[in-house]
Amino acid sequence: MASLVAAPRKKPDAKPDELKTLTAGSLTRRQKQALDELGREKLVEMYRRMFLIRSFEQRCEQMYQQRKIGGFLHLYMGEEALGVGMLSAIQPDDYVVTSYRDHGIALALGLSPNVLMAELFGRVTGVSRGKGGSMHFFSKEKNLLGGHGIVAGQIPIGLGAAFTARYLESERVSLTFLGDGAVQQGTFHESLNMASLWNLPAIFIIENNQYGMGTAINRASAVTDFTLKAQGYNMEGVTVDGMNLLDCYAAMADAVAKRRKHPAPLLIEAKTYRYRGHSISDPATYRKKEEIERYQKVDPIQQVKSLLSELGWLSEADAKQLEKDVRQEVIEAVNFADRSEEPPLAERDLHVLAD
Amino acid sequence: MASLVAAPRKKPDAKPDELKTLTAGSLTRRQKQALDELGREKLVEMYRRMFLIRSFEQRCEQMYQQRKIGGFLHLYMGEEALGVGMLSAIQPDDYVVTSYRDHGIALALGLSPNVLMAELFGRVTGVSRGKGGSMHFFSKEKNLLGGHGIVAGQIPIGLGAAFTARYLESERVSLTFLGDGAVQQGTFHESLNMASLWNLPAIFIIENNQYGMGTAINRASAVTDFTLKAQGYNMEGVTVDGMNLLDCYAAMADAVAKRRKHPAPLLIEAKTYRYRGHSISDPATYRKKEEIERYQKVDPIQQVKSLLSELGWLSEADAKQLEKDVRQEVIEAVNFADRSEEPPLAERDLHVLAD
Amino acid sequence: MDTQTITMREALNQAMREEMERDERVFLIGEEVGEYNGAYKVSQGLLERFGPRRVVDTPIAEASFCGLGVGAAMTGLRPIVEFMSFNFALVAFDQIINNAAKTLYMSGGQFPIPMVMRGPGGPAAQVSAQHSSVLDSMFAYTPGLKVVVPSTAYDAKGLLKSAVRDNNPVIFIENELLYGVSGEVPTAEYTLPIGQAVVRAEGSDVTVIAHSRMNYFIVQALEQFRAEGIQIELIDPRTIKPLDVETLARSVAKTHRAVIVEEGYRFAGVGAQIADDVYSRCFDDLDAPIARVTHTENPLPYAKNLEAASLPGIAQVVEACKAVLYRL
Amino acid sequence: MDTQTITMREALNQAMREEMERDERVFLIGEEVGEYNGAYKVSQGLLERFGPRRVVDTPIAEASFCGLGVGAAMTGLRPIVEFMSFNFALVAFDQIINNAAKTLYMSGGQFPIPMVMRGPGGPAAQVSAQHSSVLDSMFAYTPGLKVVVPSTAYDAKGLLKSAVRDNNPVIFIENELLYGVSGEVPTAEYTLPIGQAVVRAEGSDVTVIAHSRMNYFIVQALEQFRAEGIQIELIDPRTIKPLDVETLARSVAKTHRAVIVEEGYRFAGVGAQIADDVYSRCFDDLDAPIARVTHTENPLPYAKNLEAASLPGIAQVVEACKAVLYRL
Ligand SMILES: Cc1ncc(C[n+]2csc(CCOP(=O)(O)OP(=O)(O)O)c2C)c(N)n1
Ligand SMILES: Cc1ncc(C[n+]2csc(CCOP(=O)(O)OP(=O)(O)O)c2C)c(N)n1
Ligand SMILES: [Mg+2]
Ligand SMILES: [Mg+2]
Repeated sequence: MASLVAAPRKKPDAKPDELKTLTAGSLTRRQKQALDELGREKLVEMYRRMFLIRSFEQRCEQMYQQRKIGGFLHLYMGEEALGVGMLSAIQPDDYVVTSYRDHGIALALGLSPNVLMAELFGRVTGVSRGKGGSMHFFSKEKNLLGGHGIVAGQIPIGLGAAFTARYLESERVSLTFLGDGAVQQGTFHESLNMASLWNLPAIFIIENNQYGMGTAINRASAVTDFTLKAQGYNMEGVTVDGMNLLDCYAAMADAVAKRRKHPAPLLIEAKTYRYRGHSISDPATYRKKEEIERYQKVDPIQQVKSLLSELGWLSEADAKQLEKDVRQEVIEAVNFADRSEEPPLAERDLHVLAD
Repeated sequence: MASLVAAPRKKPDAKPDELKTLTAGSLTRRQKQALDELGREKLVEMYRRMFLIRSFEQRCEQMYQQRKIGGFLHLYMGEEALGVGMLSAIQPDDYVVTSYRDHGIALALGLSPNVLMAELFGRVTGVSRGKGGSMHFFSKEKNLLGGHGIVAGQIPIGLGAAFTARYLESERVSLTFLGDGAVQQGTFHESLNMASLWNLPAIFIIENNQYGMGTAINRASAVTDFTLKAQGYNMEGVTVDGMNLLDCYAAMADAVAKRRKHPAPLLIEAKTYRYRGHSISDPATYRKKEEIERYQKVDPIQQVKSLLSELGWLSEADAKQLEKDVRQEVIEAVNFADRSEEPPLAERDLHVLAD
Repeated sequence: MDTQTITMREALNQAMREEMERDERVFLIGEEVGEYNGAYKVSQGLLERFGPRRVVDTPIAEASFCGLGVGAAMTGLRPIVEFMSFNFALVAFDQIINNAAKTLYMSGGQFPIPMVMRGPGGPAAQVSAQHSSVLDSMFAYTPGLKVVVPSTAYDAKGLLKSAVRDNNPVIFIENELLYGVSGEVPTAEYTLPIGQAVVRAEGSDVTVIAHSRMNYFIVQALEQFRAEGIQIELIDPRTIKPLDVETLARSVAKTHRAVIVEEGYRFAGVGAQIADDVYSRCFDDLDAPIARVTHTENPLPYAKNLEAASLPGIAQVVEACKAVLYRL
Repeated sequence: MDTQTITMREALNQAMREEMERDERVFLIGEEVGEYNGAYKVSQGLLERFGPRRVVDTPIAEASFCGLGVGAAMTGLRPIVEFMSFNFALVAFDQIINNAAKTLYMSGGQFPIPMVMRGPGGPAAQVSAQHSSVLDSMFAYTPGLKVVVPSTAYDAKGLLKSAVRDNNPVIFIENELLYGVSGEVPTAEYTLPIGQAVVRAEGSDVTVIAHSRMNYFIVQALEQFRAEGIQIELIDPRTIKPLDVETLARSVAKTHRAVIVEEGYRFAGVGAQIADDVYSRCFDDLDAPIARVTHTENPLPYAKNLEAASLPGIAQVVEACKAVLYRL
């Protein structure tokens, strides 16, 4: 009989959409405007954060091999533009929640690599006191509501944060990051409906890296363009190039600008790619070498680097220095984690219940 | 602050869509064709079943007052055209699953009022041996997979039946009836995606009676036209007048005709109305008298009755006789239930596990 | 002390009303809690008083509105999430167990979850298998949750107010069949500490431990025990977690015998833990093995006679008492 | 009898392969079971052998693909539903408890649910709170479900084959840390009856009852007990529900002492029920209260030292044995 493997009647884009890259010469109107909004200093800082994520995670891989990090380790590499671009467009008091793939989000929010590396080492100086680990970065200070391990389990939490924003008549917005695989889970549907029904300032960002573990989106979803779902919730939906820092920044800047005064939800699909396997234990044999190379050609970090130099905003020398500093910062983070204490055994019984 | 009550940006149809009724003179092409497909005998039988549902449930109300029936009692009255029309278009070996509002579905499938009334009385002769009650009519013989009490809990079961149909390379289809309120539940989203992803012969019928308990659809859903959700699953979606027997029949006839040979899912939204409260204990004060009257003007049973007489297919006299017979049949069902034994106490421990 | 005689329904309503008056951060969310005034009218009048911002009607989507509560609690609010009945909490189990119960711990203490999840639990009358789930043991099993199970109007009000002020996720399980039962309640404001059992009747022969409706129907039948010449000491834990083992042990040390009655199932039910605790604490005091009276091992059937035969009744409790007293 | 030495992973794989060969109605469905050959490679090669019709990769939607299994079982198939891990079964709880477990009963016996729900359960290594849930007591609490918890390759294969042939929903909980452990397995086909405990080591001092990984690590440490001069009788229930109380009671009648070890929590955990059963059956035999060794009362933390301090270890088991032997 006809097999049960995915056979969408409307075929998903057979030939992959060709990937664009940033060049000073061919910037869109909005991209130019983004440059003006950001200015040199901020763009360089954004570049630094992207580079920091990359260096931090490369070091994580080593540390995992050295058994300094245990458990699951899901790397963000390749998706740096998404986290940094979008989170550079929000305010410190906005809410953010994401999945277990949370390193990039945490660093993009400005958390210090020290407390994150310490968390990965399971030390009490970690951002979650060593109790959460890689999948569960939480920061009250940065309004990072986690780091969640159950696919799509974080979506209602983002909904709740948006509820609070509106309840308190604040102008805050809530950002919920989720994967393409999480879209198929029931809470996605339930939460988008409520966000729209109540006009909550909830922005749902699908980090569409095209795979849920080993499953390509067309084998998991009947539609490969997720914005098609938006109208089913009477919600606006936009697609953005998740490899492009300026586009990610602009999409979020525009989204929040509108929504602070006039709360309303939004569904953003950011097309991106993860360079590594699903987790460090996944060889990712389900992907072709060519596919990975296609994306590395438009590496989000390289794009920004070359744009910065084209613009004359960051010289070769300065770039070298910046990268050197970042690498040093990461080594410092490893040292910090190494020097830090394990949680005292008494911590085992702390925080089970609050006073 | 702006309240959190529903305020869809795209307002749900402010003035209710005017309700049409069947008249021999003004039948659509498809309605005429339906008449030909059905013929006099079958249409009269369908009328009989609709009338049977109505009479049966009116009697249920009495029996509930007399405490012969206990627990929850959700009546189908007003929705008879939907169940009878659609279930008259399928084959005996097709699968059907529905919610707790299952009396109409069971009778439309041809189950005898005797075993259903006996079930409501909690007798061992009941369709579920008195163990299920009003919400849990099951019939292996009719492929009725229940009668389910958890809103939207039956949707994955309908998906599973469609999976079997395809797995066995049969030409069966699976019909899943669900309410407008059930659409907001996660399993709706998950199941429609899988049905479409795998091209399963799963037909999902939203019995949109415009309320989930006391909540009008526009207070529960960000969209009031549920077919807007279909494209989000790469699925076909159709709306049908659930008060119109011929339309309900035609919609299902066309749906299954296509899908037996070429399995594919379908979302049908049938706009209907429940005459009574959510359950017998609900006074339904949230609905205006006028609203109920609007629908009673297009009563699904009256529509068919007058059509039949216009067509000269059922004389006043024959109609009277038919109705008399049906009422007698229902009285007989009550007597049957009364005469029947309670389940022996040993039944308590039976069917917990199968051998 | 001035008192009023009110139903448990009114007691719960007063508790929510007072706490919402007292703390702007408290809100009620759930199905039909607003315009419908609650499927069981527990939230009667709250929408009118507090408006749709603080009394929120939801779509049928328990997992997400329960998770919404977790997110709201993480960001400074104090949600009361109503499950129209706890049967429907099963679709929200992941949010309750993985998010509500574990977030404080996973975050290293950064995000407390001051949230009450409440609604009726347990069998009602002939509502059949899917609407009669008893889940208290599943919640009590889970670290990070408190589980409260009041059986009187007085306890319901005092404990619900404490639950709302508690900084932890509290599972507050009411009982539909007790909503209409009246009791004496102080007119003045009061709260009751979570985690304290109460002795409902003193006796020297056997300690009977029962919560929620099970305690209520035994209180109604105390005469029968006297008639049988059995002096029972009836204890209502009121809170399943934390469990007041002290009070239980003290009683068993006196009576040397215990009967545990619960509306839930036997296998790993709440009573299994109570028994384990009592055995450990009173091993040398016990003159007979502890007897448990529970829901029989079957989904609850619709038929009245089978339903009755499946649930604990006074006859079984008397039997159990006789058994531990070797009076059979 | 010819035997082969294979890992539990291979044993499970063989069981599914053989049952799928044997019965066309059996199919495997879950996340990554096909093209990826299973997140833990338990379904290695099954897609290749049986094709995408019978080895079905799903989206991440446990509630619905588990419910799909129920619907498929009601209509004549025999699904094996794989949860990538049982942690994710929490989003499918309603389908498991309200549909899989209750449908046969609610339908008056018309619709059996021959369905296996399997996958790894319990803590792995530093996967933190949300990925370390131990849910066996919740499933065992629910009438209509069977709960199987093998600890060896031999048991895993024999019991999984029986589970697939069983006409009831069977919760089959594997353990990630045991997948790679090898054991002797007959080369010839065999099945093992569900509901029979096994005595892993005979001894006269104390009966130690432990399942799944807890049993495994104690087997590895038998020497230590001897070194301590403690003759333990180690029993592996293998099945939590139905529970083989006979075998447990027989042993306790001999040793007069019992220690129950479980990876789950104490409150209303599986051990609470085992204790309740043993106390009821062996009240007069017991020379000491039963000791329980369990997961401590906290979500499982990531930090290695805290994780280790939260889970039962051999030291605590030895301690517990000494306690019941009054050798402390
Ligand atoms: C409910 C649930 N099911 C399964 C898993 C196992 N799992 C972890 S991540 C993952 C894939 C998620 O993919 P996606 O949502 O696209 O996020 P990505 O990892 O690509 O960032 C799966 C299946 C889980 N953690 N939770
Ligand atoms: C998961 C769940 N939540 C809540 C309920 C209580 N409940 C029973 S029916 C119902 C309304 C359902 O409305 P709809 O889906 O439109 O079906 P209708 O009753 O209108 O046919 C609710 C909230 C339930 N049974 N299950
Ligand atoms: Mg992905
Ligand atoms: Mg409805």
